[in-house]
Amino acid sequence: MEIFFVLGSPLLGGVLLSLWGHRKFAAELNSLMSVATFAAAAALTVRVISDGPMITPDEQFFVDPLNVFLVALTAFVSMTTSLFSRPYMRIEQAHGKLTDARLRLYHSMYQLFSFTMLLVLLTNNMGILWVALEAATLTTVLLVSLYRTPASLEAAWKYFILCGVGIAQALFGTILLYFASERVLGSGGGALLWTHLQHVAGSLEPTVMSLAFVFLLVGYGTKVGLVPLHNWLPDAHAEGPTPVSAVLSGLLLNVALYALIRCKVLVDGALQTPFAGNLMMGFGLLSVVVAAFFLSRQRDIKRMFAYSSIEHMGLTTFAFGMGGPIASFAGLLHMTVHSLTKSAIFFAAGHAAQKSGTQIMDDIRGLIKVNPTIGWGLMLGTVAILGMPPFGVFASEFLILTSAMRQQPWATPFLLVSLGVAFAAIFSKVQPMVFGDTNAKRLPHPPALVPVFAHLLIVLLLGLYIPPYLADWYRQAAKLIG
Amino acid sequence: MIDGPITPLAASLAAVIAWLAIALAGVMFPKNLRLVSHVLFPTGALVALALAAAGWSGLAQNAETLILPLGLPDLPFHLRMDALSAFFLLLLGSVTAGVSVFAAGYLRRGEGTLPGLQCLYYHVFIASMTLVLLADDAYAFMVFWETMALSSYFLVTSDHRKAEIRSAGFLYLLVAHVGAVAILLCFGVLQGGTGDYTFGAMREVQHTAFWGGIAFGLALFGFGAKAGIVPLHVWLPEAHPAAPSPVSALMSAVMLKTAVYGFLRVMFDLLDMQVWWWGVIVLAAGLVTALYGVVFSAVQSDMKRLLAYSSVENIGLVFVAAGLAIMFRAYDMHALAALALTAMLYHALNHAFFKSLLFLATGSVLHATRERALGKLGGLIHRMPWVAWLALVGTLAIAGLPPLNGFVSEWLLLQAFLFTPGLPQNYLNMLVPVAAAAVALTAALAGYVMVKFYGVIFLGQPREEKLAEAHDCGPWERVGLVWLAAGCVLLGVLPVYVIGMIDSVTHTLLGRSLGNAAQGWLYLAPIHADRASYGPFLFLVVIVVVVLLAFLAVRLFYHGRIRRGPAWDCGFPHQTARMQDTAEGFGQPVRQVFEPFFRMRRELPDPFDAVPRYRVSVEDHLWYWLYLPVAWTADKVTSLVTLLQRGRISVYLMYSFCTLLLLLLFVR
Amino acid sequence: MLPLSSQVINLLAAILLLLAFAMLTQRRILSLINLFALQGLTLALSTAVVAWSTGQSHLYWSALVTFALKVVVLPWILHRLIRRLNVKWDVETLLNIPTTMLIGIVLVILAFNLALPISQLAGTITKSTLGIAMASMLLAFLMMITRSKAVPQVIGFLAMENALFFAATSATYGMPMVVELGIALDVLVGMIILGVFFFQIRERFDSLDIRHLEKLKEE
Amino acid sequence: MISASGVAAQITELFLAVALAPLMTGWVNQCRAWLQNKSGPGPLQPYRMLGKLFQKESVIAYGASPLFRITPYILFGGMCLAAAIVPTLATDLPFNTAADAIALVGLFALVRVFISLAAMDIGTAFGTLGARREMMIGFLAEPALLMVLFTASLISQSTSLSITVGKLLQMDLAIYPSLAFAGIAFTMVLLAENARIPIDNPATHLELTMIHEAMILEYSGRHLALIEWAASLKLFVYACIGIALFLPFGIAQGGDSLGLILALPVLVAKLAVGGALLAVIETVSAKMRIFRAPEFLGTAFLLAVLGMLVHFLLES
Repeated sequence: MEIFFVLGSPLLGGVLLSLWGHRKFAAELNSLMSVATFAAAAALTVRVISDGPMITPDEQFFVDPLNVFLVALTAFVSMTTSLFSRPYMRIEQAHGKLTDARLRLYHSMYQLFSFTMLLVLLTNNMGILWVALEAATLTTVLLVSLYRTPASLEAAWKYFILCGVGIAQALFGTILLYFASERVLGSGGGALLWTHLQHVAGSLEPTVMSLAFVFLLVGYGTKVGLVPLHNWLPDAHAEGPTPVSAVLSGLLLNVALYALIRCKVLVDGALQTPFAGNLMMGFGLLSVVVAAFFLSRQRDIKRMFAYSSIEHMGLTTFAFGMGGPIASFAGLLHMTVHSLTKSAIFFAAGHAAQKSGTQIMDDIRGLIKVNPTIGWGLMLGTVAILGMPPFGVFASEFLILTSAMRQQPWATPFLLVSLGVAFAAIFSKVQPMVFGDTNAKRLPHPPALVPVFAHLLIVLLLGLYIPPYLADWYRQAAKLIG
Repeated sequence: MIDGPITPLAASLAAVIAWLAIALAGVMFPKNLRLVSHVLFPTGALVALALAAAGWSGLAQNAETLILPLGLPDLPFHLRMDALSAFFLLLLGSVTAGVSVFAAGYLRRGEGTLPGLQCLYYHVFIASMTLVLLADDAYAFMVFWETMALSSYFLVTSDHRKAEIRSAGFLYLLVAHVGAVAILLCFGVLQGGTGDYTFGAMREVQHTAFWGGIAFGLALFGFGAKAGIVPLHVWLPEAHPAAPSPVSALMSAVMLKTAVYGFLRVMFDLLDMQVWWWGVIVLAAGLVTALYGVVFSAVQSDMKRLLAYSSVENIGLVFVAAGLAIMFRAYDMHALAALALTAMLYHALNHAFFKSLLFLATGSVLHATRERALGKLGGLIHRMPWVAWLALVGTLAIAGLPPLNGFVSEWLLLQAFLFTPGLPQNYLNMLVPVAAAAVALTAALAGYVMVKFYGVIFLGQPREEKLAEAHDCGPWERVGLVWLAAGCVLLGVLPVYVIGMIDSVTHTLLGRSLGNAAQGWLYLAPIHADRASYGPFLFLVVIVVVVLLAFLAVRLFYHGRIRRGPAWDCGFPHQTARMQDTAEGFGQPVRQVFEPFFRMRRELPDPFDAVPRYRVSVEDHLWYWLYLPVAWTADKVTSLVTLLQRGRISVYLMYSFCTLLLLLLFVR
Repeated sequence: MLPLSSQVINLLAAILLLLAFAMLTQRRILSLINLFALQGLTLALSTAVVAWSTGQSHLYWSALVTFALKVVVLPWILHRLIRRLNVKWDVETLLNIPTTMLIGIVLVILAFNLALPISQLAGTITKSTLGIAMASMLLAFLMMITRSKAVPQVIGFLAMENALFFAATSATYGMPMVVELGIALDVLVGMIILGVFFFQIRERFDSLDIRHLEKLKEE
Repeated sequence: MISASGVAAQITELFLAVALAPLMTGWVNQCRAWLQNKSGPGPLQPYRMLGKLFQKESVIAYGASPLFRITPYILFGGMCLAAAIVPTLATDLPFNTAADAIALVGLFALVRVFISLAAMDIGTAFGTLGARREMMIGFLAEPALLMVLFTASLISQSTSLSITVGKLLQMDLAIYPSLAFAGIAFTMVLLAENARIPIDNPATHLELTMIHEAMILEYSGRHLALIEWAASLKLFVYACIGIALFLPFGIAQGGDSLGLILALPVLVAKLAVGGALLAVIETVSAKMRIFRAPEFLGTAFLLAVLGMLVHFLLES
């Protein structure tokens, strides 16, 4: 029942806002629908806590430990982001960057986007999962190109083509998956239902499954932003409106990775070899190293943090590829804390950019003087994303690195180097932005900083104390992933 | 949580909580200087005293553990207090007490960060250091370790409007972070694939020689980066001058010691093996660091940089002792290992006291004169007698002169060297005397450096007019300085008691302790009274008595007439204060003798110059041999990587196409 | 001796591959669109044949959808776009045609090799066509890489979609209906969005040459 | 462990040292005069000078701090302590347990630091110049001295001087190459530490070349007297160290008072010869430029370390 509320409210919101998206109260409505979504998700979570995993009668939707916390996370972040985007977009409008029509588009697409992502997470059907992910791409394409500037159009175009092609590979992978499963489960709708596949994974045809995984990896990997399929990511993050960058980094990448993990489980079941894991480890490590080196040349603040997203997604992929209870646990934890921290950073960075009227980091100076809260938000967020305790990112990195040291020692030098390089790059850029003297001006509307510090607070808590039920989900999910 | 009498561990935990409370109070009233400086900091000092007491009592008893309901789900924070932690807690508490009192008088309005925030960072800093010493699992250790680094970073950059201070802070945090990652990986090795990160579990793991070596290397790198082992010392001379003086005092006196603690913890407690050549490596690293530090501090012309380099030197000596201890232990010569270890711990303690004393003294000088450059100071002994005379104690102590504390640890160290002929390794027997010689040279150079430091700052004539209105430090500062100076003297005069404390540490780590062969508190005789003995108290008494006798005799048989007159100007009446020997001049012999150490650029005056000018700049070779190449390489790699993102969509499509094909072939 | 239906399907598959090559080498944009429509037609036909020969009723529907979408709607949209944007130019490729052909041959060989073991497993009457589907997908991919104008690139994208459809029908008798509808919807929406895009790109860069879209990059 | 005879020996030794030290200096100067074909002032000259200086009032520069005034006493006290540590007449000295060879070196360092600080106190160019040079000599000479003592300690397995001497006395008369090395090194250190040619010229009046004299340029009257006395004590103590380490025979073992009485003439004889040798060395060698001094002392340091290595190689 809750499931339908979770899916319904953003859908409804999308419809409503496509009508009234340009009105005065549109922003409030947007936030309202997101809050409703989150409330439904919370109810769903509570339900799951009380009586375990569930599945709808028609078997089309299901909730298990792996997706329940992602649903909660997605709903939460999209809620906070909508809260943040209320003043942010007002300021953008005041700066004359947006017309009413575009604002309407923005609001409705925002809702639809969160709908598609929740659909990806909740659906039981691998085909629908693909469809929803493609839809998510389409909505975000419109969001990225919102400003209609040449740069944003270019970014959106690249985003569309690259992800479209990628996702097409994923479709081929899905077809092969269906081809393999159909011979076990018989044709028809049942053959793509995860709940069924999961049980027969052992008897799926290995050769087909390995081939399928290659296509799925290339497909979904493009959306995760694994090097060398990542090229769309920095452009899209840098040119879209900040709330969109926040949800792209914080949610879309996670969701794509979620799809990839689902596939990995099946392939592992079929092959009984570390084939999939090795591929993921390779791509993950490559992404970490390359992204780390990309960081040091950046001039645009959002672009830089986009690369840092690639780095962290790579780390997470590496963790999942490594497998084992600790590593998978760490991977899930890292997904959570990264999406929270990174979106918080984007909020702060967005306001910082608005304050100094540019995204070029050399022109952003001394935030801590003009607006201490923004400055501290950015500083703390950066410190957190760089893996400094007591923030949660450190907890997951701790687990990943320490278990890598004994499971995959060959990888640790690369990780050591790239973490060092990333630290040097990001911190040397952020420090002068936060500290020092400045020449920034006031904003027409008060900035929204509650989301920033709410996120950072949660991340801080996760670094010091992980509530038992959350830990249980992580453990069960880790067991599921293997 | 605890029942019955308050255990030392509980007490120190309470101290931590109290500090955090103080920190929060500071945040509540960030602008209220009087509250912060006259209430919060003194309270913090009292808490520090309590912590020292807790450490003291913790030394006696055997290990005690506690588990906090925080941390990772399978890994709550484990705390444990054994003699080793207790000893370092004692160090931390006793030094911090002095520094906090000093800071109470030191804080001024309108200097960088708000006093409340400084109070926050400061107390979080010392609280996290305490927790580092108490941590008993890898996760807790790392969390507190990095919190320590972070809070000290904010302290260093508390005057963040200056660009060089920002860059110093950045360099510091970068090195600290890289080192921390290395330590983390070291713990990854130590847990031995069991997935259990408590130290208790790590102690049980049996390591192969290979993994043991890796763990050792990572530990040396990680903790060395924090302690400032050459070539990872570069952040030290940048960060210490940048920080406010009480902070530099704490960083150099206590924070470096936490690195020493971590190294000891790993090498003597967690790692189940010792190999003799590890000892050689540590010894060599220590020697290089010590010489490097002292030689560089001799040529500095900024008083805080000079002290920072001297910290590098002292840490080097500490690691020399550690190397000896590892060697001895590898050959199961536990009594001698205990001797070396005692020397090491004793020197750590001494350094904590005199280095913080000197840093605080420079702080007072800085406040009185707004000058850090040695070339613009001088003659302050007349203007600020308190600071000058207390600093003299620190100077003599750090120069390793009897009967003060610096000498005791050097004495123990040299004794340890004299025993090395026992080693069953001819190469080592040959190598060790050379090492002893290097240590002796370092000690002598330290004397040189300290004469320069003290003489140029406090003696002679003031080199600038403005020094005339320099004022002596206030009551709070005096209390702090006196406390630390008294510590120096007591540690020097009553070594038997101190060694009594250290014995419990060596006993827990090695199962053997030094004891004191010559009974009684008067004489210190580590192995046997015939072997060597030292009675600093007697030493002091005799000197004082003879001096007094001489004085009285002169007064008795002759007279005490004094006439004041001008100094002998050698027939050149126009001498000014500027014509005194400068700091650079004083460093010149060292520049001459140790030329190859430095990267020097001289501008010699031309005989025909109207205004002849002699300029010399001394730099660190390592920047050019190590760090710049690294940066250059990183830049090259970056520009290679950048080729991936040239903006051409067809090329991007090509990437994914090729990836696909490659993978397909890979599947075949 | 194969049954008639599978002979027909193989024939259609061959035609599909031929069309893929033709699109790869086609210079003129209008005929490119026509080729695309033709490919759609082939696809619909083969789907229908499969439906007829196997009696899978839902395949009729998907054949119908395919026909509607890929033979009628999309070509029509494309034609209108061409007319509205009056882009009558010839297509210029980044890679000269013979090289492209050679690469294409290599791809086909690779695809066949990959598909071989799988087709052995397939119990469908259309098993041998999976290789062709994969080949034409790779060819479409190649076409997207080599074209320097926006519209041909999109057509390549759609051709890839076709290939996937063909794979779905040939390897398995079509995906579940709900999935097929979803996919169709996505393709349609994507197409419309692209249409909107074309106009915006045009008004910003007054050209549809994607080589104008190379500003965002790392120095 | 403290015996009455020990205390007696200790006290006699101390007073003997304080009393004889100026005589030693005078004797060396007298020998130098003879070697230079002069008729010297006689070996008792230093006593007369001390007396004169004590009579005079002492003139102190305006900028002088209390440190400047207490330094002479500390110097004197430190040197007395040194004299008490070194076994000159008997090995059974209760004070030896309080300070061993390392402490002795530390004591010399303490004295050196104080006099350098005092020299910098006034803030004249020469004072600082002297202090700088003195410290340079110091940081080169101190390790060398330490190494010399280490060599002896390695042979005798003890850093306590009296025990070392006792061991050396008991050992049958064998040739110790290590000690030969150490002996040469020690002589060089002695020359440097006592402001002797070739490092420094005690008789010079040219400010630019002097080291020790430059430091005490500002002192006068009783302070100067104490410093001079301390200087001659230093020379005396060094000579005694050399004797104790390299030709220890004649030093009373344990607490026998007869040995004590016998030891005195032997010591005087040794000192006389030693002083004469010193004078010879000073006469035949020329003062070297200040920046040759590091090479000179570096050689000494090297020889001392070589001595230790030789000990490991040949004697253990």
